[in-house]
Amino acid sequence: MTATITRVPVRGEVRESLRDFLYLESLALDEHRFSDWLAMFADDAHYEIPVRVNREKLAEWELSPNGRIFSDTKETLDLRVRRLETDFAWAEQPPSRTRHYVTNVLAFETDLANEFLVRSNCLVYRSRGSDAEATWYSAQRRDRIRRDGDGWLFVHRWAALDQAMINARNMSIFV
Amino acid sequence: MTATITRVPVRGEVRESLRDFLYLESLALDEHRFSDWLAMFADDAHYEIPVRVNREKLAEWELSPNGRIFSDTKETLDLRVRRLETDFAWAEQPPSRTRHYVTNVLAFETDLANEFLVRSNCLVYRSRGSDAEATWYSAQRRDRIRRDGDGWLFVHRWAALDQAMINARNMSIFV
Amino acid sequence: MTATITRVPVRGEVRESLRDFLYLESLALDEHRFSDWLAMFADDAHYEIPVRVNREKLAEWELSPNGRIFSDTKETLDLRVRRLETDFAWAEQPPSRTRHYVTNVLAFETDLANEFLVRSNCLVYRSRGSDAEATWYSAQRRDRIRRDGDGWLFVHRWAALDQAMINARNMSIFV
Amino acid sequence: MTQTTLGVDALLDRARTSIPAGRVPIRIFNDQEIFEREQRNVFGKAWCFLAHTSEIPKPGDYVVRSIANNSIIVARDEHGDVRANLNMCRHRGNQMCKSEMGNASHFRCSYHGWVYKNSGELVGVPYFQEGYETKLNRQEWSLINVRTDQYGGLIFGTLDPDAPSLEEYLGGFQFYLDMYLKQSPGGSEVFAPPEHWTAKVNWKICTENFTGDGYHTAVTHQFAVELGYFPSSGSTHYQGWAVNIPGKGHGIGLGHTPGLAPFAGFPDDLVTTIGRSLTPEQMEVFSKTRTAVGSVFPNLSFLIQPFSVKPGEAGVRFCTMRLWHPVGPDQIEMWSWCLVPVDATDEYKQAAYDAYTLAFGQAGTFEQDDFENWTNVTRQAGSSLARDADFPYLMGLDGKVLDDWPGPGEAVSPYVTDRNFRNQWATWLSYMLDEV
Amino acid sequence: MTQTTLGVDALLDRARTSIPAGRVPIRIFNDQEIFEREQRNVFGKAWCFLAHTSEIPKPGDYVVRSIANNSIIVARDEHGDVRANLNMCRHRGNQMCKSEMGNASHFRCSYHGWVYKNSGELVGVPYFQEGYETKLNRQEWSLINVRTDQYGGLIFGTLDPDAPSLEEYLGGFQFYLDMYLKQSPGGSEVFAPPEHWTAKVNWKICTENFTGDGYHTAVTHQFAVELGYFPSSGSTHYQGWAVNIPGKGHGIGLGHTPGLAPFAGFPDDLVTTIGRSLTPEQMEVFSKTRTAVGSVFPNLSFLIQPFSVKPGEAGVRFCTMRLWHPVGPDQIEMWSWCLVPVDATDEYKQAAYDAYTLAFGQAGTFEQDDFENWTNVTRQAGSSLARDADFPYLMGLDGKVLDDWPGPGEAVSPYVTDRNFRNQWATWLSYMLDEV
Amino acid sequence: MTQTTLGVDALLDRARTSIPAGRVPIRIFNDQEIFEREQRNVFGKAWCFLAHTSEIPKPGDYVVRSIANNSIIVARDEHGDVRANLNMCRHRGNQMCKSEMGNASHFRCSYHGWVYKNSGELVGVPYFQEGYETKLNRQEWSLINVRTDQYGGLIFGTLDPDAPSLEEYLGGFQFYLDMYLKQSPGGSEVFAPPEHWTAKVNWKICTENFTGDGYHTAVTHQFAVELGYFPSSGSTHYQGWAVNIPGKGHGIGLGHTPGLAPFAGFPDDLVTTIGRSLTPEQMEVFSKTRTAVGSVFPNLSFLIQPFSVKPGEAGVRFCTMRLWHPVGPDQIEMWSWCLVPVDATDEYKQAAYDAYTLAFGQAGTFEQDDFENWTNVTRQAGSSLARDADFPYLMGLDGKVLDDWPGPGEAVSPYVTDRNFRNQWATWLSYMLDEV
Ligand code: FES
Ligand code: FES
Ligand code: FES
Ligand SMILES: [Fe+3]
Ligand SMILES: [Fe+3]
Ligand SMILES: [Fe+3]
Repeated sequence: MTATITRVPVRGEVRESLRDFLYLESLALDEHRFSDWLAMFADDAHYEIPVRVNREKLAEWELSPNGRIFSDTKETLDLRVRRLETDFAWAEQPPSRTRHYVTNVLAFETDLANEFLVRSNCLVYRSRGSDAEATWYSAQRRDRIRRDGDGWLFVHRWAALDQAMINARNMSIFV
Repeated sequence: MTATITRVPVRGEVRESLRDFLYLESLALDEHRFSDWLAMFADDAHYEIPVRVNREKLAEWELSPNGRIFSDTKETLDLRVRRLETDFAWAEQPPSRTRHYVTNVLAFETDLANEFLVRSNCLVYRSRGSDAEATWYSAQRRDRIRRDGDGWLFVHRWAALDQAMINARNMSIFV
Repeated sequence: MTATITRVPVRGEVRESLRDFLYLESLALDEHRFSDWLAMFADDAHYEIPVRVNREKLAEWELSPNGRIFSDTKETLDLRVRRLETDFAWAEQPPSRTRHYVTNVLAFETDLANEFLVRSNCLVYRSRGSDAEATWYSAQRRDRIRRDGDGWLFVHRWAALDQAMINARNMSIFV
Repeated sequence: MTQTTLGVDALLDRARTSIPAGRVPIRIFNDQEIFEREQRNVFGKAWCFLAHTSEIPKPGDYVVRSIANNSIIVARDEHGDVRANLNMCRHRGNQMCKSEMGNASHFRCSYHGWVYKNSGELVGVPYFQEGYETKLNRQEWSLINVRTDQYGGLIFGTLDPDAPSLEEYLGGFQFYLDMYLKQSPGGSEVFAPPEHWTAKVNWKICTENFTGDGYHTAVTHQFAVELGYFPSSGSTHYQGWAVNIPGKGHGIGLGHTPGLAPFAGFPDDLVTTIGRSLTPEQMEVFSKTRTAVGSVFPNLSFLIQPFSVKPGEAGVRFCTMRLWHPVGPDQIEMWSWCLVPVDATDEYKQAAYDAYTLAFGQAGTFEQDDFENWTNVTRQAGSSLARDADFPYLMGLDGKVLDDWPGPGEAVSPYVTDRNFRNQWATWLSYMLDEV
Repeated sequence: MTQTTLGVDALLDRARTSIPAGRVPIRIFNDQEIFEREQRNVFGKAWCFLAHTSEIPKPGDYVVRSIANNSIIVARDEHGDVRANLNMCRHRGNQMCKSEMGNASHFRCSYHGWVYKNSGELVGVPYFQEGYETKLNRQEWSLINVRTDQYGGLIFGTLDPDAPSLEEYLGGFQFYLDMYLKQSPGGSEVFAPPEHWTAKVNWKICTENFTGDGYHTAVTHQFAVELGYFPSSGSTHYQGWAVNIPGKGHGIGLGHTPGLAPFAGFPDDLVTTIGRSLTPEQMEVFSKTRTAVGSVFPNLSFLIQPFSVKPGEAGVRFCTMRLWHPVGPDQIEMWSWCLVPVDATDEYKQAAYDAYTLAFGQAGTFEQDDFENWTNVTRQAGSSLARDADFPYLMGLDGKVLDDWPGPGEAVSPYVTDRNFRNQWATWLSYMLDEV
Repeated sequence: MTQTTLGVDALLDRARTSIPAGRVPIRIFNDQEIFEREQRNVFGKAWCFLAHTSEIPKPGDYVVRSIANNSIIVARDEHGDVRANLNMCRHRGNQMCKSEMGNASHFRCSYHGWVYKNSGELVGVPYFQEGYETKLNRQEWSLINVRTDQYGGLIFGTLDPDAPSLEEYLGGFQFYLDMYLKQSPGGSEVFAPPEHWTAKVNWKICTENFTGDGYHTAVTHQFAVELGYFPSSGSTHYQGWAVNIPGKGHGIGLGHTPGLAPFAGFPDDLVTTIGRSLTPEQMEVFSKTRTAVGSVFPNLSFLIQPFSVKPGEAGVRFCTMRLWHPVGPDQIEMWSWCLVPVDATDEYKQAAYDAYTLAFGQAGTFEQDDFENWTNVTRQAGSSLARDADFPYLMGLDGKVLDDWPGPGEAVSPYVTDRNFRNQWATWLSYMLDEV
């Protein structure tokens, strides 16, 4: 990871288009258009959020090598989306009001000409029901995004939450 | 609204200029230059924030069709700005320290060649006096922005707050 | 400061490159690569955060003319970085998980052809240990950035926190 | 000033004599013990506002409201009757309604699936045979009912089954409520769903202010004086009447501007027809009232007044209804509605609502300053140095009740007086001391 | 419903008779006083779960866990023994370990530099000569020790030095725990570090649910019924057994699906070898169990069941262990582990973990709905209108204990019953009344 | 360790004998009841720091500060006198000053417009005629006054009208305070407005640390040892003196580095003139002091010491003054000032301030680590397992008071000792027991 600072980010049109892809993804999520969102993933896509463990500075890892909050294929993402589309996904009744604040978007070339590594920060605001207090998720994301005709597809969404103790009753939303 | 994902966002110079217009607007607000801010609105502009009601998933609406927190014309915005410029706008004494974090800016063409629909997420941080706790407003915005010579003017600012129970003693600031 | 609104921001490639410089800076900080971060500062650089005092609307100043939370030269920044690299910087043991959300980046020309004034909003999310509650720092930044070959160097980082009563046990991180 | 602090009992006991003498303990405006006793003694016994009938016009319509810390479903059942029930499943306590409003004939619990009619009756229990061997007495496990009653479209509830009737409780204040509730022969209606927000404010400060605090207007809302948005001036502003219902706590301030047209701000057709549903005595009082700002004890308030964006013009007459719902000694959830005349045109209703949002409502230019002051009052009232001290409620201590006042209750003039508040806090005290 | 509210003592006293009769006070699920007494009487005396031995396999390994509001270092010392100590420096109280896990032979305090062995012994004091004139008795100032004991890889601790042995405490529930702890002849192990998160939930609601609440499954997790992800249907779902250890509070629900293969979801080689470390009686019970959901009093729970992403397929058998750690009357810190069979292939372990994350864990599709309901239950249980009322625990009140049940404790059929819960809250009550 | 916990009274009673014997109850460092009693008994009676005179040099200048939970306006009135008043309008409790500092001859309330002089006197009441019929006794309703006194530029206030004089209260500690307050013949002054921030820390931990905790320096600030920023080494660091005023709670640690130049870090002209305003006894003590870290009971602390960015160089001598203002059992609002010699050059003052910000202040490299430890201490001190246990304050228990010490109070050597702290907590105890 530490190599990225020496790599020159991709700029211009490609980056703008990749960034818009992230913005359009956020819109789909924040407008609860989960099927539209799912369609932005390649069939071989992987969606993962590692478990974070509170470790001291020199520990080998803080993001668990094998622990996952999410470890989804397109098949299991599809299960989640179909679940949300039933009338019985109580965790989202009433639906969360989410807002994905996507910033610091940097794109890098990869070893594949048609795939880019896109890094971003994503702050999610989530409000439920009549609660006066909102829930926040702060995450760094490293996505692998593949060119698909005029558009793009997620091949890999990797997001790491910035907390070891997640301050939310559940993760019924997507980061 | 759900149609927007299939529409191709406006890119390049026009979008960059529109985004800067939003950034300069934020600067005016955060620096308490309310007259400068007002000058960014067209004479026929409308500024509105609907009332949000906590509803279940399949409800017809969650943003009230007729309830409004703000429903301002340029005339009433002018009243608000003149009020803030008196020495008696106690709600802003001492003035709020606001910071508008504007992200996810997407521009779309409209039926008018010189007007664009600009969508953005806006997270407002607000600190008052010596309070250790800040107030947050999370909002989605859909603005209609009109070309005006080299610059731009707001024709319509539409912002929806992401809470049904607003966690703030008042709305003496602008989103 | 109030003059900036009438100045036309720098756009296109230069601004994109300046913005990426800020993003790469954030990455260095959030990945705890403090030496990399230090290398982004010119030898004559100054890093400062003024003390904010809760004042009424018409007060001459709210940011103290002489009070500083940080007032660092490259030499003292270097001391801070070397400190963080010891095993005894308890304030960062375990290390803060920071995320710098950089938005509203506007660049302006200065009287020097190779230096730009770059304004940005920076929201810092900071999570420690197993705390369920995160700490937030909201700041406006006005940086002076100098061209350095293909890259850039900070000549002046000026950041003002938006609180008079800082809600955090310490400032062992950088904004 | 010593640091020994009176216990709550002693403090309240001292207040028996001090309140009528014009001294109210500062501490009651921000104190945890006071809050807890209020929740039990005041909000556990008084008639508390729940909803306006125009919010649930059709069978199945419901809204979810609160009394004390109880979430309450207020529904119109299949017979058209209004029913109020605790929003808690009797089986294991799940929340039944998760939204603020909707329409449903039945509520089904998302935990184990018990089903209730919107009237609260338990009608469906899964595995009634296999699990309960049909032995559960379903009648016994209906939703916990809350007693309700109505006046003029206002639905009130009380947690006290032994409370006196709403009519007795209002004790004549209905006369004045009609100013808000009968804005047209067809009555008044809610224009839009209420806004709500939280504020670090003690509810009593708000209620008091809306029980006729004409004293604050020209200072708190000085911007409006400055910019010319007031239909009264500093020199006439204190004019008018303050009326309260002794022993009941309700009170109203009636601001009067000499020379202002009756019902200024209402459209002509309303002005000519409004009397149809009012008594001559009401007409006499209402027609000389510019601003009417009053409260039903404990925490429901109203304001009606003309407002114009163009200084000097009559503008429109808008009306707000608000509930200062306490959730802590220094915190409320604020509910704010706009009431409009049923018989007015859509354009007029919209104009009245627009005036309301500009002046009151969370972004209202008047509301903002009130909440700023109240937040500050609440914080300071918790000061340990002020815990044994009083605020002066001395205005109008020797004021004479008007003999010839056409309405119920006791009226005095001028409008600017502490009289309504002394009655309000004396009433509050009788609740706190369990002497109602 | 009057507003007089029972004191906690009276409430608990009333519960002595009401709980066995099937009525549990609502208030115990959200009340500050109840919480405080629980912290002292329940969590100060019971055996509380700390860690699984597979989390600290090597000397020096440690994890940091909690009992009540105490942070506790659970370490494997240089002799390979497990030691638990309060994570507080004895000198001025600094936190010793600042991470959740690691490996260290010694802990050095970052305030004044005292050094302890990982077993808790104080071995280093700066300026021992210059400051203490060598007079400090180092033995006296070791870390505060916490008594531990183990069963089947589970490390428990108790704050009560006089507590009965863990074996007596479990009282036969070991028989059922083996379903989770002996998933293979080599036992079970933790697959990855636990997730943890906070939720506004009362811990008792969670424990109860995981002590065999088969009643909620088809409703709370109705999405799975809808999408075909359940290996049982509504019509068979109540089938199975509920078993508890009287007077100990432990209980388990054993869901049974007629015709389902024994140990469905386990790979064939596990199914053929699993009996090696189990008794014939265990095999009899385990082989007919589809789902086993049980709890060790007070707050450790387990679930094992088959799950497949493809409706109709056998899928994998996953197992979760969870700790509902109370931090307030309406708040827990949730810890969730996945236990896998030691002897299974890496592929199988990964598949079991993936099924776990999809179903349970913070983003689990089942977990999500449980926590939503529990959050809502907790909030509503605090309603003042419900403070003197009870929830019905009437299911299976006349149920007959099975004579021929091969395991310890009392077993009834069907699975859907309140019997386990009545035992659970009666046990809880005996702790609260200091009568254990 | 049983779970029975001593009541606060019993705990404090036990401490009468345990504190002098070197054992301080852990629980006093994080306990709600202790906090509440402190607010009343300690902060309600002691002399508490408000401001430095150089912060309000001109008539009309004011700052807003706190004692306990009272916001206090400290103003210089038109006669040049310092006046302190509760920042609460006497009419309905609004906050008068909404900023931390400013200049005003009068304060006007934003609620109903009452006007006070900056000395607190009520001078303007709207509608005095129309509303109050001129009957309000304005003298009676001035702002609530707070008694103040000064020493060396420090303005203190007390909420207790019967408190002894400040001179008696300080009891000789003035001798040592001069090290901070008389950095030049013209005295010392505040360089810039104070930083303030909140931290989850118990105030007593901070005060104790700044009453001469030389024991922590080389460990907590080990980075500085590592990087060479210390003008002392581990082997000499314990050298120096600890002095306290028995029964008053004030104490100071004087670190001594053999061979270091007197007043190292001060510019030469200051070193040569500083004696002019000091006594020979003070010169004797001050000139051999490298670091002086001391506290005025209860919560005002100071530190002066040389610091250089370049290891080995003398650098500058900077001085910080700090107030650990408690707002909860585990929370403070921190105020931190930098004091500089009035007679120094602007360059020197700036250099001293820069050293201060680099070392102390919220981003200070030393400050950071202190607060980290203190936050952790505070959290752990709330552990239920530690509630009946003590911390050892055994260092220097048999230490002999120096006969030939030139200053007031009792002095011992070495610097590293718990003696100052035992006196501090014994004094605290006498306040808590109302025996001052
Ligand atoms: S909680 Fe409603 S059915 Fe069980
Ligand atoms: S607190 Fe641990 S050594 Fe002092
Ligand atoms: S509160 Fe200050 S004048 Fe009324
Ligand atoms: Fe007002
Ligand atoms: Fe479940
Ligand atoms: Fe220190």
